Amino acid sequence: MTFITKPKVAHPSLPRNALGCTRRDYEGALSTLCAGCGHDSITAAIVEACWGLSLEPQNLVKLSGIGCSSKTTAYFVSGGHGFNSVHGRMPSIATGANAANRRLSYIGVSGDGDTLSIGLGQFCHAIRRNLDMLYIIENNGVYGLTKGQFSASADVGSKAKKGETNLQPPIDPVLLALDLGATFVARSFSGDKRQLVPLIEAGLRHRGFALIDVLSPCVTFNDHEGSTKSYAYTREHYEPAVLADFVPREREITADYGAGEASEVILHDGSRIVLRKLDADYDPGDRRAAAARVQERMSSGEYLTGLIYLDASGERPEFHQVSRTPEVPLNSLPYEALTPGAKALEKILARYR
Amino acid sequence: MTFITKPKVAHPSLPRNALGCTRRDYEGALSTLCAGCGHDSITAAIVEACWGLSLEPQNLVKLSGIGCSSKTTAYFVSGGHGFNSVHGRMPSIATGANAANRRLSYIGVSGDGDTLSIGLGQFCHAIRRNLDMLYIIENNGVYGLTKGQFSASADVGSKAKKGETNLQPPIDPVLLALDLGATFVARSFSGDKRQLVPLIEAGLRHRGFALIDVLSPCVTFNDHEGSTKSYAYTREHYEPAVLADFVPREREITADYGAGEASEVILHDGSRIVLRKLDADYDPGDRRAAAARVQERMSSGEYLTGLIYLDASGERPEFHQVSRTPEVPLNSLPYEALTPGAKALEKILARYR
Amino acid sequence: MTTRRVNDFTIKIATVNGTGSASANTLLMKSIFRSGVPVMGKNFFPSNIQGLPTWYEIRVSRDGHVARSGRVDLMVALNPETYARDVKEVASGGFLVYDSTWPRPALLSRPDITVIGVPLAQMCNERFSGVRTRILMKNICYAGVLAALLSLDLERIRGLLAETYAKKPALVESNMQAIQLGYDYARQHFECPLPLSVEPMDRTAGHIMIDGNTAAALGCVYAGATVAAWYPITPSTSLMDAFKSFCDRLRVDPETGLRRFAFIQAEDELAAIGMVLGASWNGARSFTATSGPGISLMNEFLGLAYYAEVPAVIFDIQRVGPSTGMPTRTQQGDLMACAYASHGDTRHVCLYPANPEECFYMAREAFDLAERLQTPVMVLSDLDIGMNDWMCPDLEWDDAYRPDRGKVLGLEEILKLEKFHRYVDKDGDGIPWRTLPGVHPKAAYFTRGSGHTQFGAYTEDSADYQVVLDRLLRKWDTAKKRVPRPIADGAGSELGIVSLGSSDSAIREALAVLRGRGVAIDYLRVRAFPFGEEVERFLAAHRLSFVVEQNRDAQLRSLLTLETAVEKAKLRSLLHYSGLPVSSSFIVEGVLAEIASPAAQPQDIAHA
Amino acid sequence: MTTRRVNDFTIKIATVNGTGSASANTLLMKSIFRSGVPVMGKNFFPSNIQGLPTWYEIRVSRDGHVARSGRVDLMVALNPETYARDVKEVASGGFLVYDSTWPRPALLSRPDITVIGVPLAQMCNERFSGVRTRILMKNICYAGVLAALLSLDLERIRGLLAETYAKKPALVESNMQAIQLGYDYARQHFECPLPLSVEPMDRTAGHIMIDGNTAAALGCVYAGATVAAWYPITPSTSLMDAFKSFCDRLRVDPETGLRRFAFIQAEDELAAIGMVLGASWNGARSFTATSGPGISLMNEFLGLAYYAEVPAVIFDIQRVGPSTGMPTRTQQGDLMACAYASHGDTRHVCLYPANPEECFYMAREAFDLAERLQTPVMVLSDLDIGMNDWMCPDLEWDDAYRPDRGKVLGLEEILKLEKFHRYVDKDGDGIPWRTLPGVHPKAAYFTRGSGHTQFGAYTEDSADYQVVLDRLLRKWDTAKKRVPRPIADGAGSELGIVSLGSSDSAIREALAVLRGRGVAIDYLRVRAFPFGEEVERFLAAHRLSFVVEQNRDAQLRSLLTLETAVEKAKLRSLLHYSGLPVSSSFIVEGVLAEIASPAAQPQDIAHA
Ligand SMILES: Cc1ncc(C[n+]2csc(CCOP(=O)(O)OP(=O)(O)O)c2C)c(N)n1
Ligand SMILES: Cc1ncc(C[n+]2csc(CCOP(=O)(O)OP(=O)(O)O)c2C)c(N)n1
Ligand code: SF4
Ligand code: SF4
Ligand SMILES: [Mg+2]
Ligand SMILES: [Mg+2]
Repeated sequence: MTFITKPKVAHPSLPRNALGCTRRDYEGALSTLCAGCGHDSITAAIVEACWGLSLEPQNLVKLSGIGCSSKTTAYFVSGGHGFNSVHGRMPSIATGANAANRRLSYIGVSGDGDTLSIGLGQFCHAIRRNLDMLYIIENNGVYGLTKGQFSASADVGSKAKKGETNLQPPIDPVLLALDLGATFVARSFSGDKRQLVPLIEAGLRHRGFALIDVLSPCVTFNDHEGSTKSYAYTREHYEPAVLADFVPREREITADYGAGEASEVILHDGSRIVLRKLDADYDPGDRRAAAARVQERMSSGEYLTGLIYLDASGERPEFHQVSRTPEVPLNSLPYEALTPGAKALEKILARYR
Repeated sequence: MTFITKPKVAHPSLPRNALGCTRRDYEGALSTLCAGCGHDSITAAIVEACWGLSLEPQNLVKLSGIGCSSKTTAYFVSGGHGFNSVHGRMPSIATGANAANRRLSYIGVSGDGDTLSIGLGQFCHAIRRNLDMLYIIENNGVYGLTKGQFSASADVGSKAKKGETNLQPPIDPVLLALDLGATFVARSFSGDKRQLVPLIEAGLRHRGFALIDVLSPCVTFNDHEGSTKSYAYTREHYEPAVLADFVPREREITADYGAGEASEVILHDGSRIVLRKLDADYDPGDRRAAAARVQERMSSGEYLTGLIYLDASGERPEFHQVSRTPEVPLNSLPYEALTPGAKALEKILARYR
Repeated sequence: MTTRRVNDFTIKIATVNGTGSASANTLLMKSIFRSGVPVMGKNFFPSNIQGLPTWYEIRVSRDGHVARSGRVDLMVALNPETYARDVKEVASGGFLVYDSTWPRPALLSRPDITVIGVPLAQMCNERFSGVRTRILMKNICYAGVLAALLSLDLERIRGLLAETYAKKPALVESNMQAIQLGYDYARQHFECPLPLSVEPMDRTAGHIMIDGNTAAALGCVYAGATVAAWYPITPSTSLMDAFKSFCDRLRVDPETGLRRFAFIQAEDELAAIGMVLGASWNGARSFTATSGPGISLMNEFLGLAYYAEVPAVIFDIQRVGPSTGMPTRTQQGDLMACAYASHGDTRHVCLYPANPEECFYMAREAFDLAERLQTPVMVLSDLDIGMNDWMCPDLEWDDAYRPDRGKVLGLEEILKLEKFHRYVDKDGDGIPWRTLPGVHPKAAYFTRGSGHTQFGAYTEDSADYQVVLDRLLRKWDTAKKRVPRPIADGAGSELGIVSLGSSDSAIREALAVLRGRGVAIDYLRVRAFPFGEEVERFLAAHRLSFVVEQNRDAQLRSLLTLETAVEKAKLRSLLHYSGLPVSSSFIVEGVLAEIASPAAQPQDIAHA
Repeated sequence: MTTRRVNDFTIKIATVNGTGSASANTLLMKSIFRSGVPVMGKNFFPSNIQGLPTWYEIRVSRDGHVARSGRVDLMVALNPETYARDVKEVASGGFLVYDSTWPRPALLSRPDITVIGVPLAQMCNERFSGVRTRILMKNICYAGVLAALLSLDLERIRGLLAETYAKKPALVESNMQAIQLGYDYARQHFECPLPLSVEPMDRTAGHIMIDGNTAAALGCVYAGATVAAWYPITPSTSLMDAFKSFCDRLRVDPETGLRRFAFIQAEDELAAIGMVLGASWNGARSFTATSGPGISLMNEFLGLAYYAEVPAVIFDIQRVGPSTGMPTRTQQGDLMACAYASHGDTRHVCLYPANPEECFYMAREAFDLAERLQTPVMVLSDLDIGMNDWMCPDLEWDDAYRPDRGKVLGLEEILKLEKFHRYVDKDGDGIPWRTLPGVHPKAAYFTRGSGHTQFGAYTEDSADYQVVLDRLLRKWDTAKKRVPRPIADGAGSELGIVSLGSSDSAIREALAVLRGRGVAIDYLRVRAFPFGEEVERFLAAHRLSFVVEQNRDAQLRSLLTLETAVEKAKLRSLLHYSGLPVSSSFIVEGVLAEIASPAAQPQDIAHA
């Protein structure tokens, strides 16, 4: 909601990225969410990541469904086109948009209601297609915009503001994504910008479907005691497994990592993800082990976070590889490359005589 | 499709169940599927199971979506009501029907297209609700009724009749069900009646959501070489893990099992499932281990079959337990039990003055 | 100088949502109601949770007019963001109250109104501590100011607070402190009461203040509905919330804690309507509530229900479309979408309640009709009816009522049958007999949305198919006689107004005004689709009928054009689709403009 | 005795599906076509894969009438299950061919027809081995019988086979053997040819035989569509299959194997339309094809596209509704569902092709219009057009054609702008300018289905909201001038026929018959919604117009009633909704009955 447009006067001392842009250039309209809403922190992290990647604003396409979370696409990168579609159906819009122009970066922002209830089917099928996009779930365990009903990610035993207790097991998007063959699966927390920003950067650069499930407390309807998606609970039961530092191709790795502490994965565009495993046993390249670990932690009420799984091998073809479409975006092919022409029609008709 | 109704003249020598009914009494209209279609074998197994359980035909409610598979509800137990709904949305019909009358048995028959494409969301949510029903997927890897397009269960590399090769990973309903907390998860093959019939019996008696994914070759569009859902492939790459014998409460266990060979699970109604593990290591009571094993076999192209997972503990409440509805079906409560009456209205109105 | 307007004026309060002003507004409205003066409250709130502009309009009307008047006599402007427009809206001679803690020179731009500054924030900051408390108190404090200015009874206000916070008596005290603060300040600094004021009457006895969603929910409880399935969407959510909370109070066995209802939050609207069909098909009274986007998503299932003849009750609490539109604004924009929902030849019974009272009775009616006619029945309410508090006569209930379950064969009847055929028209009224699962194998039938014969068998045969399709039209004719009849007012004029739903209150006020000015005009309020005899007669009897409705595309006029014999030229549209409830003045002006114009001849304008 | 009917009769072939008769039927039909005689073939197949009754009708018409005639002159009855009805259907004096391997006394019940027994099974069992081969051969053998009876050229048939089995010459031989078998038997046992027979003409030059789905797909290829997303549903599937196979042939880079199109099998229709919107929004020409149930599921997204002004092309290949209905039968039952799809005030541009030729041209037109008008355009074909082979003039293409991408600002124009506003009506035609993602940050805008101002910002303000909603009506008026114009035939009669789509061929034949009988009657074929000037004029100029359409609820008549100035009383419905294509005789009889009746006065019957 943009009753007010933010003034964009950049202070000369603000740091600038490779394009000469300040963070301000990646902001959007003023947020109309509740003060303290986790979603606003994620917006800030997206701004930071886009700035950090020196993304050309017009090359970012922002897609969303309906919900408090879905509104946030208006609050960052106002220089990129946004498509705030209908409830739960953003993945199909993303699929079509991506099919038309594979050269842009696609970021989808959704809520747990938008993704796991009404949108569950489309979400799963976008993963199955390995659609090249970053999909962020701003997961608060409730329907914020419609005032606090449980969503399908609400944990068993979690209490609604009105006192009702949820008895149905949650659908976990991370497990689902692992099962369905997603090639980049991460979880984070809106309050942990240090973890979140590099994940967003890496997700944007990953070729294929990148999921980041971000726990994002709803201060109005689900931040009370007894809620497993509250700030307090999340902070405490939050177990980082694999930290990721993202280094764009254009940049050197600058941080010092102790021996054996970090491993490096090179993405298709030459960028690197430096993985730091907090638990030597954990292998973010093993899909089944990752799923097992997620489940194990979950059963003791913990959220495993970080870059949980990554397949940077490129073995699983993304949507355009499956479709065998050319590098030139379909929307830029000249008509001449598309029409068979009048002569060819003659030949075609011969079959129908 | 019932152009022709089958004559039902029972030969006096036909075996009769506890109700005095012959198998004929559990049949339905004549099938109009292709000769040799796997679905017809499943129909036969359902007839056998219902007869074996001495189910009162009118107590079976048959639900389906749209597809060759979904048509089959017309081909068994003509004494039970059937609801052939719309494509992919049978689970919601089942949920409402079950909510209205918990005393009947609900069997849903669906296809891989019906369940895993258009119906994926409803399927997952029915599992999440632990709806008390038996849900059979007649899984052939294609859309039979619309003439052979790949479904979402087609394996990577499987070839369509027209030659196209599928490059997208399949969605496996068994894994999905395990992830989503289903309490009864089985896989079988339409050609293996001995395995299938007791699974259907057990599934009908299980309280909560029972899934049986039945590999069911489509002879017309997906039974050629190179198809992982063909008769030939299925027969060969079919690994029974846990065989189940079903013993209704009313009956004694008669078979002799060698020591340590079989274990017994008692269902809520006193019936028993005798599990025979073909692999001593396998534990059908461990959800995570089951999922791991399914994945492991799948990665070498095998289908693990049998009763893959069972939670008969009743710890996970089924839909009516969550809803805390009475034993008396809602549709049978007398109006007097529902209306607060004129006097109560007076009191209610007081709050609005 | 302003003339005195006792019990006849409109207050508008501009604040920010999520800051507690809602309770102050209700308090004001209810205290007026309790002093026996007819009143209405309308809430214009944003589609977010916190921090955006929100308005509340209270109309005090000794004559019982509960529509928007179209004018504002007293503005309470507490939201700096909307000052500019709020000031503009005050009627000449009116009043404006603002928080004078900060200077607001812009508010002084209207010499023709009286501006009243009260340092709300300052007073509350001095008296209370804590950021949140101060904000909340500031937003209750103005209730005290208004109490003084309008001469509302403080004791009555305290009584209301005591009821609201029965379990938290401390809150009563703190709130009263804030109210007293405002009250005292106003009395010290201004001449109280203003020329606008409230004087006790006794015109609200036998009435309640209730919103339509609550009333509809109550109707569902009394109709014996047991299965409620839905997906949250504004402005229908409160209907389901109310149903659940009534059932929690009235339908739970105190000993076992068991609930004589199932309340299912579905995964989306497709699932919600599917659940309703499943439950209804299986013999439970079942319903859902939704708004426009949900209706769109239910299209496929609605067609199935029509063709397979499954009862269902659907409340559509209309909001502004198209698409997501303005979720917190009102419209009557789904008339066509509901009447003809789904592909192929389909048509659906619709009921059009005009106020909460009718929501209550029509909820019951909807269930009876749905089972009687074996078809979906849609109740088209709207945000204005559903979420605003309306003054209504007490709801009444006759304990002799028993649900009309329609033509359902019981076991005994089934046993007597030779064979059961689901879709045969035994009685000539187009309504076949049905059976329920679990009763007897002989009664089993197969429900399908694919082509079927009257015996329930699958068919692809033209003649068999048409037998069923034609019978459905006979059923439709039966429906015409069974649905709620329209309500007519006036007799014998050559001009008429035809309308439906929430436009009613504005029209009734407009009629009074027009007749007062010598315009003889009749009024027919349509209450259901299909239309019956009386609608035909009214249209035939009037030279020109104004069709008043709240949408852009003249949807009621379209339905009348299609489904009655009326000549199109006899229908003139008055369309209001701003998202705010239509006001009486809009109608008065619209009618006067038309009849005054030289071209007072009927002409065909689809979009006035 | 039968009169000789050279090149003017109808054959109907009753078989069982999945047994190979489809190739025999096509062979027969094509060999007639190749002998220069106008012909039509209509397939009535069941909604299953194998083993159910299926019929094929071949109409041979020297006058070029390609509708169903409504009579059967020669029945080939090969399906015992349907013998009874098949025999009944033969016109008096007609012929019936059956397989005399088994005695069929029932077939002899009609002394007024000639029954011709050929021991097809016996002959094939003797000649061929293998169960499957025998069945297949039996089902080609009757083509030989008919070739003899009707005097078709065997060499032409062999030529056709050679083309079909270019890669499997062995099949040509075996098929020819079977054909020869039938041919020889018939010539030996019966007097050949029958009084019904085919004599070469030259009335098919410059024509092709093609189905509408193939033609539409070709139109999409030529229009430059690059993103096709769909979910399989009969009878739309073959459109997508054809698009894919044309693209596989014509749009794949021979060197790299890269495909200049994306073909996406979506998970359902909601996703399919979502993909189309995403792609169109992003600047690709994109489309989907579906049938009734899919349209119902697309309702929500269609409303979004209307309101957010996103181009899209949707083919609705109509089948029989409501609900799942009869998936393999034809109807024009989605006219209303498409015109007003979605909740709220929405309306959509629809095109109504009458035959495959128009499917081709209208596909192109649809893309141009969708981008020009920035709105969804629905092309309403039907099963009859889409899946049957129609004789059409050769399709033509002008290489000068360039897609009309509508008002899309390019980089240079954007650079010149001070600011970009998405929804401002710069040109007064109601169509705003749009931009594409990835071009320039200044051109970025936010697309939403929620309330928005003309500048693209979110709004809940009445005035801002109405500015956009009102402009959409101006755009609608522009659309009226841009859509394909209707086609009128005849001049000056006081009676008219108004129709659309696939009813055209039957009407044109009916016109000839009626005029032949002295009934002066004009004809207007509507080709698009909204209607323009010419439709208004036609309706105004005729005392009475028969509205011919293939649905129960008079949906075209409804649209005409609502969207033109015509008086309802001037429209009389002729409704055909059996699921079979309307025949010319139905129309002739309908019109004659009406004008002969004493009450030839117009009256309002919604459902004739
Ligand atoms: C078809 C449809 N159904 C329902 C709604 C109402 N609705 C809006 S947002 C929402 C849920 C949002 O929950 P979530 O996605 O978790 O977002 P959050 O607000 O919690 O960030 C619902 C049900 C809608 N807009 N459209
Ligand atoms: C809304 C809708 N979309 C599409 C269809 C067409 N359709 C009928 S069956 C089917 C797929 C069936 O596949 P599956 O469920 O695997 O069943 P099978 O025929 O293979 O047993 C489709 C797409 C339909 N009936 N309804
Ligand atoms: S309601 Fe919850 S999710 Fe929505 S803006 Fe407020 S805090 Fe955030
Ligand atoms: S098409 Fe395939 S699934 Fe359908 S009936 Fe035939 S064999 Fe079975
Ligand atoms: Mg949420
Ligand atoms: Mg299948």
